[in-house]
Amino acid sequence: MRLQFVLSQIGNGLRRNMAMAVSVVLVTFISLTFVGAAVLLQMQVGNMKDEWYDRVEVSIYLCPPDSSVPACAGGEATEQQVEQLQDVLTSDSLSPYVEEVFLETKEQAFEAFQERFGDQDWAQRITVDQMQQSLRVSLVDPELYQVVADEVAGRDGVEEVIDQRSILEPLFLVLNRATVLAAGLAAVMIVAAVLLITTTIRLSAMSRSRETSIMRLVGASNFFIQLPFMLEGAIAALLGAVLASTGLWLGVRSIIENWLAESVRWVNFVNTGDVLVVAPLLVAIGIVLAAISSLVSLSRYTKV
Amino acid sequence: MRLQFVLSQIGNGLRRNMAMAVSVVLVTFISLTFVGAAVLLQMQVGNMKDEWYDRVEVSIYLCPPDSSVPACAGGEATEQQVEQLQDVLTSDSLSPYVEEVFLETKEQAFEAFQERFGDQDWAQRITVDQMQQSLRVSLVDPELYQVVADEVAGRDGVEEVIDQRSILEPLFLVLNRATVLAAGLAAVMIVAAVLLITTTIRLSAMSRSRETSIMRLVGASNFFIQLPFMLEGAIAALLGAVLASTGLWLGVRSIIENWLAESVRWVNFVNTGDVLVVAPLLVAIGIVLAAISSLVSLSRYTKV
Amino acid sequence: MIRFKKVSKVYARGARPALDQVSLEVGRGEFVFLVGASGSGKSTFLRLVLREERPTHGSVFVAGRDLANLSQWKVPQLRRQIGCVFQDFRLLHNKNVFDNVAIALQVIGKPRHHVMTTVPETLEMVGLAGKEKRLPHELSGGEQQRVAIARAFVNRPAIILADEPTGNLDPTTSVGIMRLLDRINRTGTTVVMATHDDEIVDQMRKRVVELVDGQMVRDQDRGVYGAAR
Amino acid sequence: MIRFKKVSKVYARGARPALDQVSLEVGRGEFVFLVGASGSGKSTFLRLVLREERPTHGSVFVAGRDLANLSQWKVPQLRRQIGCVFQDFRLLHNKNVFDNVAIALQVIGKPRHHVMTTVPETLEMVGLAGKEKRLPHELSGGEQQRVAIARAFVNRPAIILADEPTGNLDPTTSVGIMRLLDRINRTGTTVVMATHDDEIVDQMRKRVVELVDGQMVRDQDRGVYGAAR
Ligand SMILES: Nc1ncnc2c1ncn2[C@@H]1O[C@H](COP(=O)(O)OP(=O)(O)OP(=O)(O)O)[C@@H](O)[C@H]1O
Ligand SMILES: Nc1ncnc2c1ncn2[C@@H]1O[C@H](COP(=O)(O)OP(=O)(O)OP(=O)(O)O)[C@@H](O)[C@H]1O
Ligand SMILES: [Mg+2]
Ligand SMILES: [Mg+2]
Repeated sequence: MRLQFVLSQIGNGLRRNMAMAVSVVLVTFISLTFVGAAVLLQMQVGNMKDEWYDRVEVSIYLCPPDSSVPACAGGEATEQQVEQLQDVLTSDSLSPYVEEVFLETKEQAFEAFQERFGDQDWAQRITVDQMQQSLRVSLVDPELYQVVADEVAGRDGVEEVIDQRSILEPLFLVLNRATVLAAGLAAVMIVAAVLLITTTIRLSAMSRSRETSIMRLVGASNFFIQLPFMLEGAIAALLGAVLASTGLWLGVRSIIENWLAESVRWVNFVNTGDVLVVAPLLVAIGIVLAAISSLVSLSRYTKV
Repeated sequence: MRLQFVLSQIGNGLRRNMAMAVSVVLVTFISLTFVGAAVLLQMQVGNMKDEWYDRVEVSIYLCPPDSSVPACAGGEATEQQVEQLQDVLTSDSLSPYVEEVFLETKEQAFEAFQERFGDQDWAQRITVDQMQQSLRVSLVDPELYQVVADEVAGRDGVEEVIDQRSILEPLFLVLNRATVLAAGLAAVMIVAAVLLITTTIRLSAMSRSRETSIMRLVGASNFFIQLPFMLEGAIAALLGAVLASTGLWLGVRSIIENWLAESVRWVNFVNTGDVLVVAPLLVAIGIVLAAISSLVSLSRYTKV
Repeated sequence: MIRFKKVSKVYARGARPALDQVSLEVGRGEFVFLVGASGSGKSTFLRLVLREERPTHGSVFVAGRDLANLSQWKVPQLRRQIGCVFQDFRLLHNKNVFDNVAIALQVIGKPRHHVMTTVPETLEMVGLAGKEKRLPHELSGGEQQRVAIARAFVNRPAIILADEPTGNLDPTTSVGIMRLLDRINRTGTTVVMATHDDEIVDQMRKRVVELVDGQMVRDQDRGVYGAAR
Repeated sequence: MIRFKKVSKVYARGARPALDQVSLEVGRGEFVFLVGASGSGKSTFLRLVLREERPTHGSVFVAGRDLANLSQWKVPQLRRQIGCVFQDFRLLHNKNVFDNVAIALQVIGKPRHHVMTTVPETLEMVGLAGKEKRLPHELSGGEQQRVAIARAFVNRPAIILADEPTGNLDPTTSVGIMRLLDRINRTGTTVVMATHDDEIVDQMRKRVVELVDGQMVRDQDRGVYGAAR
């Protein structure tokens, strides 16, 4: 009898404030979509760091024959100089930092070059000799790049030391800015959502104030009076969260899986599986929002 | 007396439904921001088309000495072949389509190459001889590329005919997809905004139904009763539009003018001036939204 | 002033009519009691005069105008000629006495100086001089009803409709309100008052119209409440 | 059943008290009329019993419990022992007669079969058998008040509070309602009724408590309305 009564109350409330309930759903939907997008962007950043920071190396470019850099005044790096450098990198003082050292020959460099630019017309006229030898050093801790660079830079036969990480920084910068933007939009929308749920509950309470006052008069408990309002808010927020999860899933599927991941193969993109990880979080946030809003508005509008 | 009365009514209404008014402002803010972003993205696309479609040319690459393309089996394009091609392009049959023909020599190609890749290490070892001659044809109507291509392709000394526009297509694709995304979010948010303004007005009308019924009783005209509600909605929508314009202005300033435009110099980006053009549009949309919502809700909730 | 020609009003489909073929004429300056049991259609009668409802059959004329031909946007004009008083006073709780009365002039766009002179005059007349700054809950029920009457009368309407104006008041206070309405009636204003209060009706000896289940069963000059019982 | 010990109630700071040092005891099964002019504090008295308001001074005991010590979440329990009837009926417009009465049992979690037997029984008692499916607006005022009384009485409370229950009703209908309340009183239920209706008070000859400006000026067994005038 009681459950049925509460359910009919909720149905009444939602029907009576239809426009309001729909707008709560939509606003929760959008705000949680941004929350989800921010989380997915950070997952993407994490993915890429995991993958690339492990693979990225310090490249020690060795002097080519005709370099204009002063350190290479002595002409092309000799085999002896290369061996000396390898010794330094594997010496006791550096070996704790260095994981692996690997010499990229001109031929290997040419292959990598052709792989990247091979479809361009002019690349076909580049010769192996125009390429450059380099030592590729992978580090135990990529953050400690400077130790290795200080030790190696300026030695004979070294033209330039480059930390590949620095090439990736602008990309991470863009991704991080996008995260901030999404999080900012999410914050604004969440404020709007909380205000909205608060107002929905309040509106619902106002439009049913007669019922409520009569129920109070005949001795209904506070909890019993407030439950339908709270559930109304929670249902709307939940629907919003489900929509947001669906939206993100579809977005990731169409934009990333079916498009970006097809054309840009060298990045490990987030996928719909990650969305399924984020979805419960969104649902939880939605419910927490509804609960907070309920507490705020109900204590004010339906007191005994 | 009347104006003052209406103003005090509006003040009362906004104060009483503070949470609601704030959420209308926020939701209108976000929805109009997306509208603005969509418009700016399309302006950007327009900008780039205007600028680039005028400049882009059909490039007729002439055979280099060592080409693997069958059409170039005869070795490097001779001067005579080049002259013949120029004659074809300026002949009566093609001249209506062709605006200008210009021969890019190897030296000029090298210069352009160095300008683009000069800061890369390997580019310094590319020689002038590795570059390629080409005829650059600018068209009267860039859409009629095929006419020229059909006439020229396969002639002696022609290695390949390339329409530069096709290089830009992926970029426009990305921008257009971003526009669709922004417009989609804008649409959802506008629906939410309309529902919200409707409900705000309705809530306002409900919470003042005593006043309203008394005013009706003493003979206040419909317009006089409804005006404060309409103005409330309009003020909230207006504030949202102003916030959206400010947000876009700050966004364009910090993201585009201070960052993208600094690092990517070859694109003619939209700027804060364009935001000022979009702003009145946003304000107009906000006011139209409010007006529609008012009509819908007031006819239902404050009838005589 | 008010003329009903065979007026019927049915609210919901199938329900019995709230008013049934009522024909009645109230002249300028008359004082009419509308009596009858609960649900007999007294409030419906008054709502028809105010054009808050439209008759299902028949026609209603107020101040010479056929309300059936009155377009929606002219209804406010009609209401400015009619003052209303209710059992529950219908005052604005957050406005003081002066503002509660002044609102009737403000919403019809009267200039400030007109408001400033007319409102105190009317408050004086209903016996509330000096209480302009009080809020409604700082007044007794009788005083609140006087504010409501002042609001109804402040722009000198041709007609005053009162729906059980003494329903919430004790007998002593009720007599005071009736004296006030009588005094307003003597200024030439038509007064139609719906009431249950037999003592008052018997005491005033005005024209009495009795409704039973929506039908007019009695129209008696200088009548009493219970004559038809 | 109800005991007031020097109870005062001041609503707004500085205003005169709505109740002023009222001491009163109402025994089990008594019938008490609370009379007094508008604003004399009758409704305030009833609100204190219901604990809708708390006294500024003094203490209120209801059914043996000191309301000052009653924690907020036990208030519903208190209210289940008190039935309320008001001038404006306070029915739910969109629910039929049966549901309007049943709600009083549903919200306190009574099982379905209990509701199904008790509600018709009570409706029978108040004389509404056969009208279970009607909506409130399909009933006369007197019948609506009977529904309200049925709702107040359906879970057999120890006390019934009635705030001007006949204020909206014509004299004939009022008498019917008074008979019903008297019958309920005879089942052993304490009834406290605030009213202006002198005829009814004079006719019933029950205990009469009169308030003037919040002070109790009379407590008379088998009293009449106007004795103190
Ligand atoms: N808005 C409405 N919708 C449907 N029925 C209505 C409405 N208003 C009144 N009625 C019905 O019309 C009939 C007459 O109602 P009315 O309010 O005119 O009576 P009354 O004489 O004013 O009664 P009371 O003395 O209780 O005020 C009643 O049966 C009532 O139920
Ligand atoms: N919620 C409130 N806030 C402030 N003052 C109030 C409130 N309720 C009542 N009062 C004041 O308390 C006094 C007593 O009011 P109460 O409603 O108890 O009188 P009453 O005897 O029931 O009158 P009536 O016959 O008009 O119902 C009045 O002066 C009233 O203005
Ligand atoms: Mg009535
Ligand atoms: Mg009272």
